[in-house]
Amino acid sequence: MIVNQKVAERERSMTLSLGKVWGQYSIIWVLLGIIIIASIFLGESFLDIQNFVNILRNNAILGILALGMAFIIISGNIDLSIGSMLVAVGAIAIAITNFFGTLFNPELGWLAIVFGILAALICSAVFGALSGLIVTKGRVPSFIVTLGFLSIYRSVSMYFMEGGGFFSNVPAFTKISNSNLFGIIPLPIIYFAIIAAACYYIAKYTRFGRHVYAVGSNEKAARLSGINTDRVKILAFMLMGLMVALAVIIETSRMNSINATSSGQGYELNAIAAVVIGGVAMNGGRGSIIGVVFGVLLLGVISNILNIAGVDVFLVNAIKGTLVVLAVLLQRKEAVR
Amino acid sequence: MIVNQKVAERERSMTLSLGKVWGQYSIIWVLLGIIIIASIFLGESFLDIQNFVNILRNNAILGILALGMAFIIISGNIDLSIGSMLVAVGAIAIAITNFFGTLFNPELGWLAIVFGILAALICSAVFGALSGLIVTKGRVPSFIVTLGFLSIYRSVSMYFMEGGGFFSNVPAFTKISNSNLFGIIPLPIIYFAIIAAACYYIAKYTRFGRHVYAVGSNEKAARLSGINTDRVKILAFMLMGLMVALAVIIETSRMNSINATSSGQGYELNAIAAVVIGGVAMNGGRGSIIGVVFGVLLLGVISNILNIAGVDVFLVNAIKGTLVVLAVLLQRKEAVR
Amino acid sequence: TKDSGSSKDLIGISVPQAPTGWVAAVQYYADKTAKELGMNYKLLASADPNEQASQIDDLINMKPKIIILFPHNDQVAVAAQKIMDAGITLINYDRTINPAKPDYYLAGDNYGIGVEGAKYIAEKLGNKGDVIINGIAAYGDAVNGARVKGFKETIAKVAPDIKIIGEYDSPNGAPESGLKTMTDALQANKKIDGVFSIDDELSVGLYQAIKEQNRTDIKVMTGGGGAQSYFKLMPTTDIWLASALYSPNMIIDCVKMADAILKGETPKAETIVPSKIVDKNNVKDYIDASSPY
Amino acid sequence: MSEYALKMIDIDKSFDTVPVLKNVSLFVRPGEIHALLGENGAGKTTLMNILGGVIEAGSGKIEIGGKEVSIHSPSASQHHGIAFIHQELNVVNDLYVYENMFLGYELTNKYGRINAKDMIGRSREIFDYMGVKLDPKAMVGDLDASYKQIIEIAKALLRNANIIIMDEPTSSLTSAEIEHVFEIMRNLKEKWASIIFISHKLGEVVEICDRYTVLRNGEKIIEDDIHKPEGTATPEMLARYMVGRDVLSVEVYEEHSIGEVILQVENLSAHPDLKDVSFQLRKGEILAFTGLLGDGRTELARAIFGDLKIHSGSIKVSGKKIVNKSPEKARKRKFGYVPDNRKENGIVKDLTVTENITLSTLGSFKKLLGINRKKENEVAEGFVQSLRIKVPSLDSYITSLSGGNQQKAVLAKWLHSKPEIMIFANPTQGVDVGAKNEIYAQIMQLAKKGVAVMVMSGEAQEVIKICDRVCVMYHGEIKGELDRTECTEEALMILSTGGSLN
Ligand SMILES: Nc1ncnc2c1ncn2[C@@H]1O[C@H](COP(=O)(O)OP(=O)(O)OP(=O)(O)O)[C@@H](O)[C@H]1O
Ligand SMILES: Nc1ncnc2c1ncn2[C@@H]1O[C@H](COP(=O)(O)OP(=O)(O)OP(=O)(O)O)[C@@H](O)[C@H]1O
Ligand SMILES: [Mg+2]
Ligand SMILES: [Mg+2]
Repeated sequence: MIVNQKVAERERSMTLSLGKVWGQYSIIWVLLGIIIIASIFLGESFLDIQNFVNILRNNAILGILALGMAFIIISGNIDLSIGSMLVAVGAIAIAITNFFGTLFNPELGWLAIVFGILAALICSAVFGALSGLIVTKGRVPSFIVTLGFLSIYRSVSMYFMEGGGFFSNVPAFTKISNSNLFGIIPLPIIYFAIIAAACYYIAKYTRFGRHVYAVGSNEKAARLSGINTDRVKILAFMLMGLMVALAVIIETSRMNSINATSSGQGYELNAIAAVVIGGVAMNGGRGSIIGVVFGVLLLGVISNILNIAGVDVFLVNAIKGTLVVLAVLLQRKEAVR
Repeated sequence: MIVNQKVAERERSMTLSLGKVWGQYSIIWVLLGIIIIASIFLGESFLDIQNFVNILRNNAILGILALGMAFIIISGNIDLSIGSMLVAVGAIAIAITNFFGTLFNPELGWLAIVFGILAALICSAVFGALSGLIVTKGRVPSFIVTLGFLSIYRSVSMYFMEGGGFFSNVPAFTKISNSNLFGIIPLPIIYFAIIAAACYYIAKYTRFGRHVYAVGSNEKAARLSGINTDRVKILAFMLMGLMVALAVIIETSRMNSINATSSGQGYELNAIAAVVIGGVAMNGGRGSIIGVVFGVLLLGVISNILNIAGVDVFLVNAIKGTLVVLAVLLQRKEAVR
Repeated sequence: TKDSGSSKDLIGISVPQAPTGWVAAVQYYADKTAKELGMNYKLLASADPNEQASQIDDLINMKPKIIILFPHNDQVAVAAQKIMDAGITLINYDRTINPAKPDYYLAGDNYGIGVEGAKYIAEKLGNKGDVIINGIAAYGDAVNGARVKGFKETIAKVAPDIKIIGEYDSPNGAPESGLKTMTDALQANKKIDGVFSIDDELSVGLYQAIKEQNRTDIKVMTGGGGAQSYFKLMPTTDIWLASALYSPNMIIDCVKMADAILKGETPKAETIVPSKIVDKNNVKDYIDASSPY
Repeated sequence: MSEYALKMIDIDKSFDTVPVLKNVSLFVRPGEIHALLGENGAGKTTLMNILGGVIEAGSGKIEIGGKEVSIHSPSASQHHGIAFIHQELNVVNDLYVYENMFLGYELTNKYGRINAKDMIGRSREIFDYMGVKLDPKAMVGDLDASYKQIIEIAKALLRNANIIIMDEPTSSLTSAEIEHVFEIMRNLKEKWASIIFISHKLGEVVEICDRYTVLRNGEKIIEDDIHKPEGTATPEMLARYMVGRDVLSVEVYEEHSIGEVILQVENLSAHPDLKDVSFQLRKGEILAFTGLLGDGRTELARAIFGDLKIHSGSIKVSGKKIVNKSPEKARKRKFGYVPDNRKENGIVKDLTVTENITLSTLGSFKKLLGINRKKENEVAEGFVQSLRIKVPSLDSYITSLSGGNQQKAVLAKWLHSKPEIMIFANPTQGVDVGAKNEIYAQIMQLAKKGVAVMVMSGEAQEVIKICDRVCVMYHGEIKGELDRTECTEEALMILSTGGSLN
């Protein structure tokens, strides 16, 4: 009884801590600031429901990848391979879907798609586990392992796709991404929302989530607390893999295809950028899923603004780079622990 | 393998530690192994003095960048901007050289070149200092800061160079790289050797070098020891900048030009890969310059072998990636501290 | 300025981001021409097909009259179809968007670059000898793949005695990349008669390697695109350096086409600009000191 | 020349509006050893952090040698002649011992080249002087906590400082080394240096200090001489000032029944520092392991808990041979381990107090697919009360706790895991006198419930207080075994220095 009372008291003290809210979510203010400024300068071509829908839809894929990357980075690792893993997994998804698509009669197109999706999920989990195993059991830094896989997935995809692309033959496949809920909300936005909620739950309310933070913050102490740190890291890589599969299903469906050379280029850097902008520490141990979601939105809004403003095509990246650095600079910094 | 691990744990003294020699320099054995295997399979088209000269010359630029990157990573940071910084600095060097080249009479071409080189060194030191300042005083992770500058330098260079290239008009400029010592050793190899020796000395025998390790290993302890940790990091970024200037002088001289779009693409990842293959810890605090030099050579030799062997163009990167990961996997791992 | 009230109509231009001088030149000329014509335009560059699809969404939302699309590759077809579905006129530049059918199509001939290169090499080598291929797989199927295919198929047809003794790949089109790859390629092949390269800037590096290694066996080398830095080399050497022209300023015609459409004209629905060979015999007609590319 | 070498006047400090120092003043004379005392969380470290430039005071002023100074950084503090031995180890694991010793003060030749030889020589001198066998060229990361603490002390001694802050310098040392440290302190005193000495070992305080200042809840309670005409201060008296009531007289050992053998270690060799160790542990037994620096205690604990690879020998639990391949396996076999060096091995700095306490036992907070956070907080609150952990709130980061309170949180983590075999390495490191007794009581509780307990401790007092039996280790071997009844400080000393009884 007394205990409960005390707990309640202390919980209250948590919610009231202004410093904490501002610290964790100062990115929201930065984002709001940017939106307000953009609204003033760009007017309704920016401040338009359809435009915000576009921003969300266009960044759903990056967002899903960033969510997976958040777990990787919080656990103290990095994954540079996701852009090309996405190509490999996408190719597998389409190949399997097409294979069963020609095998079954047309009404069973959805079943072919289900097989394609399952294949993507399984392969990507295996790919993730492979990276995780080499990182943990082989004690090779994740930077090098995944840099290697970056080359490997891309290169092998190019080999099998002969440098070109795979296109889906099953008509229903494009429906996955190119449909709207209630006729207005594109499905990718819904997917992103659901996945973000799931990641939030995993990070905050599951053992695995807690272990990811512990391993990233102090691996030695985590190990001595009886945590199987290798398993946690491998699971994080597998989760990243699953996110790649989900992202690529959305992407291939949107484009009805995947291309060996041009798809997925630079996705890893964008995902990492979103994660770090969202306040996750590059050294691991610290960060929140909510922050990451806002990091994604911030990047998306900045791109969108620059597109609408029609900045000089050679300068646009300079401005984007500057805005990104400024956005992080403006955020309140947590004290070093 | 296991035996060596035990040895490493037992030996607390640096000089006698067998495990340590193997740990720091096991990359040499891996490199030797690769060279021997390649010699057997490729014969004299690989095992040829000229080929080794080529490898060294072709990797001098990467090598110089990797040396700078080593200090950055040991200090606990990362610099993704070097590839595009190289373009910006190269453009400045050529522009200044050309400017003075047309101002002076032809005999004074060398003076124009000196001015060009000085401009490159000064600009790159300033660029480095700028990254360092934002990282330290602004407390923005170096990953984000330098990712921003990666966009900024490239984009601004494209703007000023209109997406094209700059060519040097001062004939002597190409001499810097395209001359041989004693008629056989290309100068870039000499430059790389001198710079590597200097870096070795800095890392090992100067206070700055020692402080770089301390800051990367335990920043708080370093600060509590009275070290100005911000200054150490800023200096590391400036040193990286200087290395970029030296690299770009060699590169622009070799090609007699610099190109806004294609020059320097991916140099940052290659430099980081060389550094990590060379045994530097991604989290900072650990690594040796000798290791980095061998990391550069290992990457260079692998590329060379794959080109000479004439591997399928689509698969070459897969094999390269696999070999890189294997090379690191085979190295003896130091115990985690 | 020189408009007819139509200048208020927005033109969207979507291009890939420039990993190469050639694409950068497309951006440059598109921007320049649109400015000169006093158009109201938005020029957007994208890093990958998915981003291009996103930018197309952004553009459609701005309600332009015409979109000029220089796609990454066929993948952009779904997005391109959306443009036309939204009632916007689509001008497709250079690379195809199968299976979508654009309103207008203007392109160079990537396959033709390979064909012209093969014919040139066959002629200079008298239909026999050993050649190597230098490609850039990262440029993708639409560019690299088509050019290499054109070369191989043509060689097999016109000069079956020419042997392809090696195929090399550079990570990108930078001369430095070509230089490194070629150094190793020369090391691996002690006698080479001809070199087929898919890109002029790459060829600049290939040539540098040949010079550095003091090789005299190579008689002919091609390129593709039309880079001034490569043109400048042509008259300076005995090696037959050639470029299969594929000018980035074809985009100028595209932009002009858009202007014409706004003015109510109906241009030709499909234009394929054939590839032309430039070598030391005719290069002075193509040297343009003011071109950035 | 001022009467005081150092004056800290009316220092205030709050964290997030919670005041931790209220108008505290500290006056230290030249050539004195001044004890700064107080319960866990009283504010001692905070006060010293202000002096050391680690954090800034809310208000108040500092005078050194009669002149007011402002200290905004550790380097500024060092410029004023202050050396600081921190409570938590702050060594650079990736540098050699001698490099750590001279960090920021490297010796160079006139061209700026680092002079390793001189630094190694000077380090060796000081280690000889302190009587420790430590190679200056050892990699610090390979050393265990006691050696790291020696390095911190030696490093401060090298600086020729006027004012030396020692924040619990002896918490992981054993009596022999402590004696050496005291000797050095006395020498420094002769040279007119001032030392601020923080310790929870009040016996030491009375032995070495001249004056003392006591803080309670961030307020200064008293400042006085240790030796006064009317008599010398006693530990009991100091403890009363700290806590506000009597504590020391409590007898902690309680009789309890000892069951059958649960753990059998036979001829265990692991690290080069651990050779051929055999012993048996019974249910409900408290078996202590003691010895001097480098005796292999830590290695023994780590080997049993699966954190160190075993070379030879065997471990049996209830007669069955087991191999703990990892700490995870050990935890699942109902082993528990409170490690030493809590900063590196014990706490997870980015987790909250609750999260640290429940880290090993998350499996027991199941709710649907996840964790029952409410239940977690209840358990943590239970420990906060029973161990009297002083916390700003349960979801404060663990690093916002004082050292002793962090230690209690680490203990709580393992107490909650309900182990059958519990290993404590230096369990009361940095814990104040009152709380020590509570921790001993907890250990007694465990024993009474039949848990087999191993306590690795270098503190003879502690061993004598709680153990049923003690194994004395020397250079990686068990040198002798004493029953509770035979266990005296003298006997322990003889065995742990390599001698034998009778
Ligand atoms: N309820 C859960 N929620 C989230 N993650 C979980 C959950 N249960 C387990 N995990 C994760 O999956 C991993 C494997 O789970 P498992 O049940 O095997 O753990 P364990 O180490 O065996 O724990 P226990 O000692 O309770 O059996 C754990 O390390 C943890 O990270
Ligand atoms: N960073 C922080 N944020 C919030 N509160 C803090 C912080 N650091 C210390 N405190 C609080 O300040 C109080 C004093 O802590 P301090 O470390 O000075 O205690 P101490 O006297 O050194 O205790 P110990 O004997 O346990 O080392 C404690 O209650 C602690 O919780
Ligand atoms: Mg303290
Ligand atoms: Mg289990």
